[in-house]
Amino acid sequence: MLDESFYREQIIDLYENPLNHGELDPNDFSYEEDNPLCGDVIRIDVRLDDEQRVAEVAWSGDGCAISQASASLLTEEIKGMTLAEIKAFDKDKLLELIGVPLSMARVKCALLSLKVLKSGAYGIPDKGVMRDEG
Amino acid sequence: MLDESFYREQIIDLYENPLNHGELDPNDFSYEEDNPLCGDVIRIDVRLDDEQRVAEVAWSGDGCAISQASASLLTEEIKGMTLAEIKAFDKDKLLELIGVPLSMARVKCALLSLKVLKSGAYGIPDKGVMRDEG
Amino acid sequence: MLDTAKIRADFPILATEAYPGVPLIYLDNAASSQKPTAVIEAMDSYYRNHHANVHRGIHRLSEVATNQYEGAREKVARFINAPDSSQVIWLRNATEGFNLVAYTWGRANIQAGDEILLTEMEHHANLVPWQMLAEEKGAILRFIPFKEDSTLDLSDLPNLLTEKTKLFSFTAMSNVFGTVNPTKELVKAGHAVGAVVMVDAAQSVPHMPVDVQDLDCDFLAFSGHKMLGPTGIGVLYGKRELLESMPPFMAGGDMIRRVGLEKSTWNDLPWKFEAGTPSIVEAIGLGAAIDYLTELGMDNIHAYEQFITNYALEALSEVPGLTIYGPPAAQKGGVAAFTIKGVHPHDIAELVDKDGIAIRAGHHCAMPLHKKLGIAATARASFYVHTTTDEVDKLVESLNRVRRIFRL
Amino acid sequence: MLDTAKIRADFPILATEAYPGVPLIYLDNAASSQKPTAVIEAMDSYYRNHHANVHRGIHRLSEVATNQYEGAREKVARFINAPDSSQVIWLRNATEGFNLVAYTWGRANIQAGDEILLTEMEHHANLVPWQMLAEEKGAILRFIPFKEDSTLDLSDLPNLLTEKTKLFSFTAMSNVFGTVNPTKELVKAGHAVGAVVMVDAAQSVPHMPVDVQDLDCDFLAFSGHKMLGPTGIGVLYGKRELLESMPPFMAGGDMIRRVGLEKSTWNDLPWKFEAGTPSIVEAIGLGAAIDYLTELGMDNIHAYEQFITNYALEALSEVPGLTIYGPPAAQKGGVAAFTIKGVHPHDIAELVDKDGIAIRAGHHCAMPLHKKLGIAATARASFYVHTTTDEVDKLVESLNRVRRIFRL
Ligand SMILES: Cc1ncc(COP(=O)(O)O)c(C=O)c1O
Ligand SMILES: Cc1ncc(COP(=O)(O)O)c(C=O)c1O
Repeated sequence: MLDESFYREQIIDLYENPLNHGELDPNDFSYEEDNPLCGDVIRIDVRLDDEQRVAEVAWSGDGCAISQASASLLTEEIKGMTLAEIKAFDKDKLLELIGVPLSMARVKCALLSLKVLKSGAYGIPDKGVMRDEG
Repeated sequence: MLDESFYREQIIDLYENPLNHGELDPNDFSYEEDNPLCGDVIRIDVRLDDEQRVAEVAWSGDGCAISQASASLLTEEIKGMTLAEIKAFDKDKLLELIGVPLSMARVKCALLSLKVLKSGAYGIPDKGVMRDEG
Repeated sequence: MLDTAKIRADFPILATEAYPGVPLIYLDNAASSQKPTAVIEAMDSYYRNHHANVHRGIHRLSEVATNQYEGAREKVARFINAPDSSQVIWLRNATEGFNLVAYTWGRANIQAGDEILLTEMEHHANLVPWQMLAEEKGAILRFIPFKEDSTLDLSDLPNLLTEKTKLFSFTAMSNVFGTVNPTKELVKAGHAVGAVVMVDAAQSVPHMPVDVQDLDCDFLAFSGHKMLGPTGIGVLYGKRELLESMPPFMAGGDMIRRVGLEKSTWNDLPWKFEAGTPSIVEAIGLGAAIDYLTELGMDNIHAYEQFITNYALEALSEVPGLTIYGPPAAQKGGVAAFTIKGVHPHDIAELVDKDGIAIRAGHHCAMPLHKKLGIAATARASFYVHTTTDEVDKLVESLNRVRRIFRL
Repeated sequence: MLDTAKIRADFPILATEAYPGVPLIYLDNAASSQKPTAVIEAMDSYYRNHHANVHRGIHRLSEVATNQYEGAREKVARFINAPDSSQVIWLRNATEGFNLVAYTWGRANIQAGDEILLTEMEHHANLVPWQMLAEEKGAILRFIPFKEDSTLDLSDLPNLLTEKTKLFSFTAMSNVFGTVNPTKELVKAGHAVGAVVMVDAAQSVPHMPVDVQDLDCDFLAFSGHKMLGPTGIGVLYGKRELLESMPPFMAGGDMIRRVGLEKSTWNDLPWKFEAGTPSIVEAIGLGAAIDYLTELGMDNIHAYEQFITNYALEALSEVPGLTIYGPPAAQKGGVAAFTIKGVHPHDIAELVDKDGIAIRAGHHCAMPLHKKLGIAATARASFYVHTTTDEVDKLVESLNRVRRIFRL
């Protein structure tokens, strides 16, 4: 009774061929976090343009198909967004993009990339200071 | 359905008119202990004769009818006994003297006097030393 | 008013006999309460249909178990009006709550010469952990005395509760006197001198509405087994900033974020304080108990217990030689501690037990209170939602027989 | 050999469906085991007929409850061959055992520069409490590494285990590899240098005969919920002289002898370490689980698990791209941790769950072990007395479908 359509083709496609995969150095902010449940790790690097909109974004890390597909979909979606828009990014929007029903434990996988992104976005001042010093 | 014969007349008699009640000072050994379950306290003081047999014994303390009756019955029983006999005194013997069926919690009450007596008997050297010093 | 006949039908044990032909009359609720069918069945059904370890599992059973378990935490949070369920830490029992705070907040914050203020009517659970902490740190314990009428003597409070007081911990309701302390005012007084204030709610949460935000207490602890829930579960509520600032208590699975061989980092609240496989079914059982209590209504429960306590105090006062300890019913929860001149409390408890009546005798884990009263023990009848006036009458009748046996 | 058909009928949950039309196949026993009817009913019946608080009561219910509760302690003592039931301390779970020893024996005996020896395959429960202790005291943690074949590398033991080693704590069986360590020899080696030796028996006591006197270990801890018993209960065994010399852990009711306002004295073993109302029904449930296990026979259980593990290792090895972690079946308990190239363990667990199969994916509370393997997670199937070859076949079938979904 395995529902083979459960992992929509898209998830597997993105797992095989992720979007925006890699690292950006230098960047305007970068953040990494893991899901302690399973050890999945996502890092997201962002470069902003003069208007403080996302110009370039890349993600890297290890994880399950859901967290990886989520990172691809999220990073694709936020291109051109302002920091304010990122901070307001709704988690339901991301779950909708993923489009498959998820159990509670997997919702955490799915939202890891968004958590990382927002932490990075809120962390900009600190990061900025640190880069200035270094 | 209160079994009024439960507390045999003897128990109540001894509660009203305890045997060997009091304190002996000086004594050859004295020991006091409580039952932390309920705060019952028994102290037993013993004087030995030249053959190291119980010449005089007295008990004091606070407690329930069972622990008090037990102290009366025990102190009555050990008169003339040697230390070795006291150390070997069987708890079933005391329960038999008490003669009423006891629940587990009450067995502790019933045996408190015996525990105190034996602790005193085993403790003689220490006590002796302390008396010598003081 | 509560429909006790209906309520009694919910408690299987109340239909049992203490001895053949002698129905059980359970008046030992302050020590531990009985469980309604709804609580027993919630746990039974969990084991039969849903058990798995929580949090770490992806499979459906683990998900269901986690949902039920975390759902119970949310029920607790709503029940005591905690701002957030992450401020509800599962314990084994109320006792663990005082120890947790002593080991974590206490060891990090209490220094030599600091004062910890308690009262003379505390249960050992809210006394001995602070003695151990005070001994380790060289801190000083102080005590609010109680008066002749069994209420706290607050006349000297300004001298007892001062800027030296780093922690003030007291019971919302005495398990011996039944005294309901002015919790909210005492919390306020503690905060006025900058103390952290902890409330022992082991006897209040089961019997009356408790709102931690209204009380404004910093910590509050209680047990599941005294409020129709299972053994093996208790609750510590804490203010978020405090809980976040505290080091963890026990370490192991679930309370960590990352573990290296040499160093680890901690998980978020509440899990930071919950190491290893928790009391899963017990949390679920407590959730069911809270549903049951909520259905009855904590206000109704409190009102009913006022009624039955009042009734009991009057009935007991007719027994010759009987002394009741505690304030009048209006300031008192549903416990009646007493002595009878000429009969030791142990003998009282044993003899009324032969009539099927379960009451407790001893120091009720409040030795210092009894010491101050100059007695080693009291007998204690304690009531709950299923206690009837008929049961109280039977107790009085039995006590009169006890007196006769003792030739009084 | 065990009669699995008969045994399966004893576990209500094994007759349930994970999803409509999809029977449950429970292969997550190492995380937490299911409960036979006898255990569920023992607890149910206790609540319906016998509940009361223990120890402090004179009335009949309290006496019955105390007898059942202390009787369960005696069952545990016999089960692990402890010299005396007073050496059996009730805990919430195995995790609490390591914390108890770290807080009491550890804080009293470990000093700056002392060494604590562990292994690289420890569960966080037997790692993080020692990290906290080491940090507090300035002690040093050392680790016995594991080899390619997932067994301990003892070649360097004389350098790791020395007179500096004050405590040596290790698992009798790894919950990831399944490696059964040479416990008795390791205890001996520890004692040879004067170390106190603690054994993590969370995975051994449920699955094989364990005799603490034969092992000669100083401390040993395990959990009830992994051995067909309820959640909320665990056991610490300790040698008498050690337990007696240790300060108490938590303080409160029942663990005291006398309490004054300023100072208290401690109760005898085992109660010195058991503060507050204990997990009464949970102890009774664990007693019933021990009866059940004893009836099957621990030797039979171990033999059957050897058989089913062997079968599973062979069947799994046929899945292309699948790697099993751990030693061969002869040195291994009933767990099979694995990865499949190209599929994250999370995805494996989620997809086999759709076939009704409960396995676990993650670090299984052994992050350092996984880190050394260079992986974040494994999938893990774990077996017990009710696991059948048919269930293993279904797992293999399901894993092959997972591969197809991932286009492998
Ligand atoms: C080897 C080992 N040690 C300790 C534990 C901790 O057990 P618990 O979570 O029941 O405290 C476990 C189980 O998770 C384990 O497998
Ligand atoms: C006022 C009070 N505080 C604390 C406790 C301790 O509760 P527990 O034994 O469930 O930890 C009790 C109950 O015995 C109590 O009545």
